[in-house]
Amino acid sequence: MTDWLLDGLLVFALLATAASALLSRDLFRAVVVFIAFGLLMAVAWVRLQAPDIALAEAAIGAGLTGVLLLDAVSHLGNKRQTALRQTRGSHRQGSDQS
Amino acid sequence: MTLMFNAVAVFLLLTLLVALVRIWRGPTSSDRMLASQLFGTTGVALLLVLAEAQVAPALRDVALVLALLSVLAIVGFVTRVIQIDRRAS
Amino acid sequence: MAFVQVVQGILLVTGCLFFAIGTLGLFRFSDTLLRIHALTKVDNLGLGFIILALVLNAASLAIGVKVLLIWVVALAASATSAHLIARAARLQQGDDSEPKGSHD
Amino acid sequence: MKTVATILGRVILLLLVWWAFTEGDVSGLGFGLVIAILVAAVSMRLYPRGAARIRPVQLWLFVLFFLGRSVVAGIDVARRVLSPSLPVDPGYFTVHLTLPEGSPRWLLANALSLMPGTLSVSLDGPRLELHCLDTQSSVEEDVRAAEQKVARVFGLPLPDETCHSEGAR
Repeated sequence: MTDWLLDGLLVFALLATAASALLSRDLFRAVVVFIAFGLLMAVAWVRLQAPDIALAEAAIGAGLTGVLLLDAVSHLGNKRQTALRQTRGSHRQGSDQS
Repeated sequence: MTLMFNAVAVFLLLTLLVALVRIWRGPTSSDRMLASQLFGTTGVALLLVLAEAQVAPALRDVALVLALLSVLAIVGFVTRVIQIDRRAS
Repeated sequence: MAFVQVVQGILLVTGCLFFAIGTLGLFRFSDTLLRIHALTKVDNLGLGFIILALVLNAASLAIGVKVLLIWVVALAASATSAHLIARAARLQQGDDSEPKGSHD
Repeated sequence: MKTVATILGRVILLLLVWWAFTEGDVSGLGFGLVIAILVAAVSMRLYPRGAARIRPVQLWLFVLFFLGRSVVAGIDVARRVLSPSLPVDPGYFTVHLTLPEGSPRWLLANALSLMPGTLSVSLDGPRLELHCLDTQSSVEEDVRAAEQKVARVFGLPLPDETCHSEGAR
């Protein structure tokens, strides 16, 4: 009984986090939800009697992917801001010239 | 006793899920990063209880890795996204 | 034996209760720093109770010591991340409410 | 000679940790010995034995003090969360630490995060900024008590009681 409850809850949580990571508009929120998804995935591997894969998932999901994606988000944010500034600047220049 | 451990695991997963709603709604990015700390405590407790329930000693290693590496994501957040060092100077 | 199990049950339920209160605190508090307070202190107490129950259940001395060491690591990780997030939240708040470092 | 003793002590400590993490498995102990010696050698470079040494008895006293205080902290926050009126009065508080640079300060800052009513926000030189749940309570005395315990762990002279400190806001 509790086994079924645990597995059902886990499946629901995985689907919910996966869907919200895909559908989120805010990139940062998507990344955080993806980290949470990875950690829940580790618990799912545990339930599937695969502790070694759970170990790898916990290490990669929490450590590597988290840091890499956060780094990427901050770079994207900076890029986007400078790009915005540049397009605005070029617009202004263009309007000045015309 | 296994039933008890399983029930505790279900309860911990439930609190984790409810807390994820806060992470989803959290107005600032710091609120969102609390997710990592949350998994560092609740996730560790969940894995340790499951290790006892499923008689799988390897799960304790998973819990240890989770506790160690949950800080890593937060350090990444603090240094890359917020950039405390650059603003402090 | 039965006595140990009763104690274990009480410890587990207490731990679950504290985790529930920690989650409740996440929703009731309105400020990021207050939420960090709730998450750090209450959840660590819950983890402590659950780990005590597991230590009572440990099959050998080595496993008990291992679970305790995991607890120490989790405590250190929690304190460190609380400090870092609090600092980040403080910086963000400073950006919003106090434009030019007036808190110094 | 003292360096050898320090290395030996660290190797034995690391072997104990290895023994716990392999859950009492004897077959991996040889490999563990190699790793322990390597890690001890690296740790001698990273943390050379300095003037501030950890006193074992005082460390255990500090652990007991810390456990008691953190239980109080958890119950305190839980009480505040559960009471309908949500009795919190948050604010910042700045303390000037008398502890020396390095691990004593960090130990104090991290331990204060888990103690009742305080959360260390930033540690900048001797200035430790705390976020308090309740600015009415006696934060100052709590911090001083914890500071004394930490000083004893590292075998340092006790911080001056009459040292200056200032409250911010």
